[in-house]
Amino acid sequence: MTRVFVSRDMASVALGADDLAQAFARAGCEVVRTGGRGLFAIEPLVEVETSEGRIAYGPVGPRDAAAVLDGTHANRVGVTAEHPFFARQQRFTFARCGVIDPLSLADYAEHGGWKGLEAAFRLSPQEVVDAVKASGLRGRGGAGFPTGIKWQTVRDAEADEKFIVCNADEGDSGTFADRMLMEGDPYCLIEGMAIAGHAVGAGHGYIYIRSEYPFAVRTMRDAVARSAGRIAPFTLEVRVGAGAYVCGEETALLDSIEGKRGQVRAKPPLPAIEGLFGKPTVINNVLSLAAVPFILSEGAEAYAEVGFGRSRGTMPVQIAGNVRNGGLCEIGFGVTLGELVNEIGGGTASGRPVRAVQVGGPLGAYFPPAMFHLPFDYEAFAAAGGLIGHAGITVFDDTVDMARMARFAMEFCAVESCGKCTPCRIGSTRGVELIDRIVAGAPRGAGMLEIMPQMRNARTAARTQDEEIALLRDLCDTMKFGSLCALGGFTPYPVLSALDHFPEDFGGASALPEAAE
Amino acid sequence: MPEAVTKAMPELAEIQTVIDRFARNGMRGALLPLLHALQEEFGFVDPQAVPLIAEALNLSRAEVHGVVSFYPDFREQAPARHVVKLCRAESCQSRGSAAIEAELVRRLGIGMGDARPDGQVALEPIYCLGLCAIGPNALVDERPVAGIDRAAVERIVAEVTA
Amino acid sequence: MTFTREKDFGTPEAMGAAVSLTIDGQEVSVPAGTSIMRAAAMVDTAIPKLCATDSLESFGSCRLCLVEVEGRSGYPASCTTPVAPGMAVRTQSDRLRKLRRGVMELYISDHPLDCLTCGANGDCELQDMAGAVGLRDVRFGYEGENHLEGCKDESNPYFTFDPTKCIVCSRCVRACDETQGTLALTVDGRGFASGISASQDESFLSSECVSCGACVQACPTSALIEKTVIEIGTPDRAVVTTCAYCGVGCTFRAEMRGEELVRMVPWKEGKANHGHSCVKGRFAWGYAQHRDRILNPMMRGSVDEPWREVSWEAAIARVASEFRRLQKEHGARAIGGITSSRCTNEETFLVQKLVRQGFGNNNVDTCARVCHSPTGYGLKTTFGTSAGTQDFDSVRHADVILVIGANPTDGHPVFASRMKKRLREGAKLIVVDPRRIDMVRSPHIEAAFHLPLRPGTNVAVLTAMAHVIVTEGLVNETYVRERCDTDAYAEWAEFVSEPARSPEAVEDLTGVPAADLRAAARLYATGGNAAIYYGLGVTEHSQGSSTVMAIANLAMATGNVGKDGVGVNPLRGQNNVQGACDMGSFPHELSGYRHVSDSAARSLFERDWGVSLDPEPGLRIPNMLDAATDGAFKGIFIQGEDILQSDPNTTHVAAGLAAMECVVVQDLFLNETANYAHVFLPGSTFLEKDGTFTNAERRIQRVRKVMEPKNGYADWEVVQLVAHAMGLDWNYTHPSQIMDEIARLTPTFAGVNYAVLDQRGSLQWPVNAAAPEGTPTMHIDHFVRGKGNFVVTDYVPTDERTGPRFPLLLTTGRILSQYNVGAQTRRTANVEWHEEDRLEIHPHDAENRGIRDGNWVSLRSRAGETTLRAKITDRVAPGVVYTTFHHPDTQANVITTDFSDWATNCPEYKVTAVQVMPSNGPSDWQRSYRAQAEASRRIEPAEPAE
Amino acid sequence: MMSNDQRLVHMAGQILRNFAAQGREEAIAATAEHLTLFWAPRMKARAIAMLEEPGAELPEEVRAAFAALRHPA
Repeated sequence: MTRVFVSRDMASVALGADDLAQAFARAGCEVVRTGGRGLFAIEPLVEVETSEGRIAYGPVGPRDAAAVLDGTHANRVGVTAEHPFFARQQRFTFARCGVIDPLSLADYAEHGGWKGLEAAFRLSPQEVVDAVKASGLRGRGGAGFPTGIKWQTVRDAEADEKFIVCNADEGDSGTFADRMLMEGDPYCLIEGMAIAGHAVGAGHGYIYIRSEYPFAVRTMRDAVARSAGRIAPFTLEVRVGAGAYVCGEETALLDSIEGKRGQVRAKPPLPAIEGLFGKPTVINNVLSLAAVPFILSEGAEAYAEVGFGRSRGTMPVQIAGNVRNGGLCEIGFGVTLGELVNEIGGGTASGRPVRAVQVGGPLGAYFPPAMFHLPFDYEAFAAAGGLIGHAGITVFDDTVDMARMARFAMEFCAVESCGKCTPCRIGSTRGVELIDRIVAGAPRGAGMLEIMPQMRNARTAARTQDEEIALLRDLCDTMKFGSLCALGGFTPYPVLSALDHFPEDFGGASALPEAAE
Repeated sequence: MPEAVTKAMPELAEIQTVIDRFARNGMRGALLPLLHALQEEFGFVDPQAVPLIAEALNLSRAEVHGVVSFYPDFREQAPARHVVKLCRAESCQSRGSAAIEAELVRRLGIGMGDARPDGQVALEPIYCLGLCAIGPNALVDERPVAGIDRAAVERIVAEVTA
Repeated sequence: MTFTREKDFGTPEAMGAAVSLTIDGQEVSVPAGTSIMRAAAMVDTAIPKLCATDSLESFGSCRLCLVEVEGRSGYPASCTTPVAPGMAVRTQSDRLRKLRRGVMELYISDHPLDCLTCGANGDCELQDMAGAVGLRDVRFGYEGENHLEGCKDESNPYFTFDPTKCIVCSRCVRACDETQGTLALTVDGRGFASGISASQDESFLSSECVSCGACVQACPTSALIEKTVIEIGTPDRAVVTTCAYCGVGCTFRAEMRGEELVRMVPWKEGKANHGHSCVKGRFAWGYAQHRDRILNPMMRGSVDEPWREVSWEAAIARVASEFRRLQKEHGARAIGGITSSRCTNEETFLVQKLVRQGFGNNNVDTCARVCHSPTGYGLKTTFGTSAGTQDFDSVRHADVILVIGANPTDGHPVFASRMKKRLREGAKLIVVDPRRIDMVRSPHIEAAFHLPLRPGTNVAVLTAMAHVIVTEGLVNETYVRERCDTDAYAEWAEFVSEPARSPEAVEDLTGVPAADLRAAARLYATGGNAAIYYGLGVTEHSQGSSTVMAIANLAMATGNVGKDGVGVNPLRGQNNVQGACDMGSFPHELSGYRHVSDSAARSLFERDWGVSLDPEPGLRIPNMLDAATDGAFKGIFIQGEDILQSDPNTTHVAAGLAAMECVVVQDLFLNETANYAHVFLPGSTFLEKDGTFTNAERRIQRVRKVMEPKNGYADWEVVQLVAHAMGLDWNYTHPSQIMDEIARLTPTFAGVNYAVLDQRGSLQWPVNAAAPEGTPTMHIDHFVRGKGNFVVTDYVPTDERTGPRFPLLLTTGRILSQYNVGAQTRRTANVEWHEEDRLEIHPHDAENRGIRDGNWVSLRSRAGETTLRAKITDRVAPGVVYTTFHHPDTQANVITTDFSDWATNCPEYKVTAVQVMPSNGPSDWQRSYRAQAEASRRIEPAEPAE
Repeated sequence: MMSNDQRLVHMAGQILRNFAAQGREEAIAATAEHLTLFWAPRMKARAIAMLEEPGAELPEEVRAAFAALRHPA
């Protein structure tokens, strides 16, 4: 019986992979459902097991089964790993994703699974922490804080109870690596968490997954149940978010697990000292934790060898939006933005010129092609007024209206603000109103109140467009430096970068003539 | 409608049954899982359930209300029979979701965030499904749909208004 | 004292080792853990703030308090950033000014602009901060999205909530969570739509709010504001004084505008309450101005006549001549007096002095007779002194808290909040109570064990706990050996070890499952610092004194006396119960708990007062009433006490009073006892006089005159007038002189005087040469009596028994919003929470009798019958019913019997066998009583002035 | 309802019962001491008087305790 492999990843399913799988089953094949390979342009994808390895076809539909099975289908990709999109990659974390049946413990073990955990158990907890430190692994959630140092803090904290929390509340548009890993290789994350538990002395862990990822929730729950014996006495629990983006902020996430409103806590205390239920807590992103089994099984040096500057190892970059070869590209730090967008991504899907890319989700800056020389590296992006964030790149072609995108950034902040701090709570709403006026070219005149004779101190003259833009910059300043967390604090990045790099979209803001009067 | 009506007023005893499952298992921070369970069972979190939840988890009613009102997922009214959640985030915008949104609004005759008065269908915003290179994307009654074009809009509208 | 706002340091005090840093170049040294904001405030550098206040944990939401720290990027919030050694902080710079102004611009873009007509004008932090940051322009304008459409909630009788004025700083929510522990408030929604919600977006009155006022106090704007401030205006002066409600003894700033009291605000420096309050002390002071207050003396020939208003001179002369006449005709011991636990120490001292020096006998008693007299007996016998062992702050260090026969959330709410805070931090709780009180389970509080015993079986339960502790080897033997009388211990240990005292043996009797009792005993003995708090559910039994001693035995056996976090702590009912007892109000004791037969003590007084004192104990209240019905007791002076309503077996009390020839009542109102009075002397409120109260932690605190007495004289002055009329040579011109006399004559008060009290705020007795600053914790190195005395506490059942005619057990208690017999609280808007007493009855018992919720029922005992409405609830066990005693219409004490504590005659309020049946309305007794009460309240105006 | 005399006897009996665990003689002595310390002269006088009254129904231990009282001043 021919074995074929069809992804069960949510993206593949959204593109029709379930129908495809059924068609092959009807054609008498043994269908193995894997995770996603990570290149959407060739989805729905089917791989046929042959003596030369797995031969991929895609995109293909349910009616293409016969042609695929007799090898005549036009969309023959060949050996999947040899596809140029994959050939350049260094898959440390995503090595198994798309290859194995995500829930098969046998598959996982056959493909190098649990080796990291076994290695960890042979080491003392401190040695495990030291290995993670030596690997140079930095938090993949966006802040880039060294993971080993965080673990050390938790390890050193005295407490009757500690926790490992996985932040799987990946809400940034343009990112999907966490989702793919959880759907495609859940045991890898579980193994990483178990290693963390061993290293810091935590007995229980939580995986907090956003509710927008129902497939990941199901897969992780199933995987946690099946692997319980393998990671005992460490235990794990899946918790599901409820539509609040801000819960991706680590302290809001902890409050949410505790059953509270997902409001951001002031730091200090750090979660590593006083985290979940007031106990020392490792809170790491999915990709950080999933990188750990490789570090333990292959050695810290193998991981640290790759990379650029202080950014060591690989980064699963997600190329998204209006792009031809959208997908997941795990690659060492240092690759340039231009290489990612144009060479690996293949330019826009629409075929029109790239006008802007947003790096790092809704709180990331917009960059024009003029900045495509930037190397993918935490420090380089920070220096350029942006951030890598969760390494999502959203590509826009030249039809994009950047003032509209700036407005959207403020709107998104207003929609998702937890409401705790003032700059974010009120500032985002004022930002939307202000950009609307700027875009309409209709600066604010004196309001009903301001023109009342009683209001002696109020200015009655209308504002100028310049003044409105200056106010927008001041508002961004207040939000950036005044906000409690990154939601309010980073919303100015997309707004200001749009304003800086694309002033022409803000109604002639680039060359403001003096008011005529 | 009869179904929607019964759904709109789940018996308190039924609510209590669901609550008891959580109150008994001693789960820490059980409020969100419990609210999810209630919503899964009844489609929404009835405000009448709040005192029962508060009692079971030893919280104040205010706390439970604060949590229910914080999270967009939790509804206090029965949902429409069909729900289309269209992604409004940047990646989908870069692939033309604004036009798709306008089309859906026009074809369904309701605004974004609204439900049709007869309870047949609601159009809700969602921010990112993690399918960011194949948008515009939506969840149609929890089923993911990618690459929505005008033809897909027709199919979706037909499905949810049938 | 002029009006100054209390300094707000922004964040709570920290306790760490000293850390040095500079703030704007100024060197400062503060405890580690202190926030930058607090450190700055300590050197009088005010950093702008809105969400921070030093009564609440830092929150970091307003973002006005940003500062610059050398070597750190960004602008950390000074409220949430702790100091670090060598840190260099700048609180002012152009950048900071710009950022703060930017934040303020946002606030004001969504705020009404009606400052001048706003209730908080001049007392608004938002207004202050707009000034402080130099806001001059709101460039966003005022026409963006806003919250100006919100509706004002005026449901609470004392304060309003105006959401349009709300800046969503969450101070109210945090105050409700952290300070009060009710968690009645939340933020509704999120983002720009965030708003404050009481419970499920309800009116404050219908929500879980208990109206403690913490939210109002925390609010920086007028979103939450006292209605009196809106009506009267902001205060212009403040006087610090002590609350006259329960035994917690909260200190308040009475904030005045001219001669009008605007509001009572809990004082942050108050050592008992640390700035917290409850609905009574905070808001229910309106009775002081109530139209029912009697402001002129009145007399009448017989109790059937209407009252006649007379001059002070006439009234005082009548009292003196009548008392002298009665003594002449019936002997020196034919009259007596009752002091009040609501009056000041000085006033109480004077009343007992009047009796001892002036009447020449020891017939003085106090309302503590009916509440905590067993505490006096029990703790004196075991420890050597009649008072609780700890201060309230001690609860911060308790690991196990045992609450028995007390309902702190209702009776002692401000202390309950402290206790709940400690429980939320992880301390374990054991509740021994027939009723499922709120402490058993309420948001975030859950007792590890609730032992729902049958009323009247305290001793059996406590002795069974002792049985477990002794037989399972959990006794702290070192402590017992070093600190206690080992012979007494051995005898006691043998007694409690007998199988008959085991939890299993008494299970049927007490109704407490043996396994729970054993586990609770183990927890108490082994859970770390264990503290016992108890109330009238312990004392008001025929075994009240035994129960107190059983408690003391447990504490000694486990080594839980003599340090922080442990102890035996009676929660005193009234504001000055402790003080009234300290002042020698009992017929057998002189001030400082010295028996009248102690000739050395007596001679001290005799020298000072120039008389010889009776060495024989006088009559207790019930004995006085008995003697009256025998015709041997003829006259009584009752100050601030309503024995007809508060004492048991009302018909017996009425008979006793009716048999006397001269009943003098001094009170604010024509109370129930006054129905039997011949002379009525108007009393003054705590706002109208100087003096001191002593709270449940032995803390002596000043009561300060806020306004002139409306009746013309403070109560101590009235007693002095009576003394003069009886020929005594008293020359007090100020209560401080009375305190000086108390100090002179009472060793435990030796170091107390007003100057020290004013300087230190308060003092816990003993205050003497050995402890000039007072004694927060007692019995540290040794017990006051030397060795701790274990007392065998045999369980002797009450004579009150259930049977076919009276199958249920009634127990009584109180409720948060009302106080004692309700004389004060019923004359305030607090009645909105509790307008009548209701009978709690278990669903099974109600079902058996065909009673539905809200039905009128008759409640009958061997002593009498009353009617009230039923409340069906499983808070009480089957076979037990419960009611409060706040309303004279109900007269719960018609039902209670005259059984009492064996050692002190403290009435057995907590156990009465009753029957409950459906009823149509008031009982005959209630009807006739009401008619008589109305008749006896007729007042004829004073004779026209000549 | 008890008469005042009955009440005195009842109270004394109650005190006796609470000291009973110490043994009969000790209980009587302790009760007598308690009455000495806490009862008013009038009550003590009445108790002593009852010892002589043929109609008074005094349980044996109460009688013993009353008998141990000294006449107050």
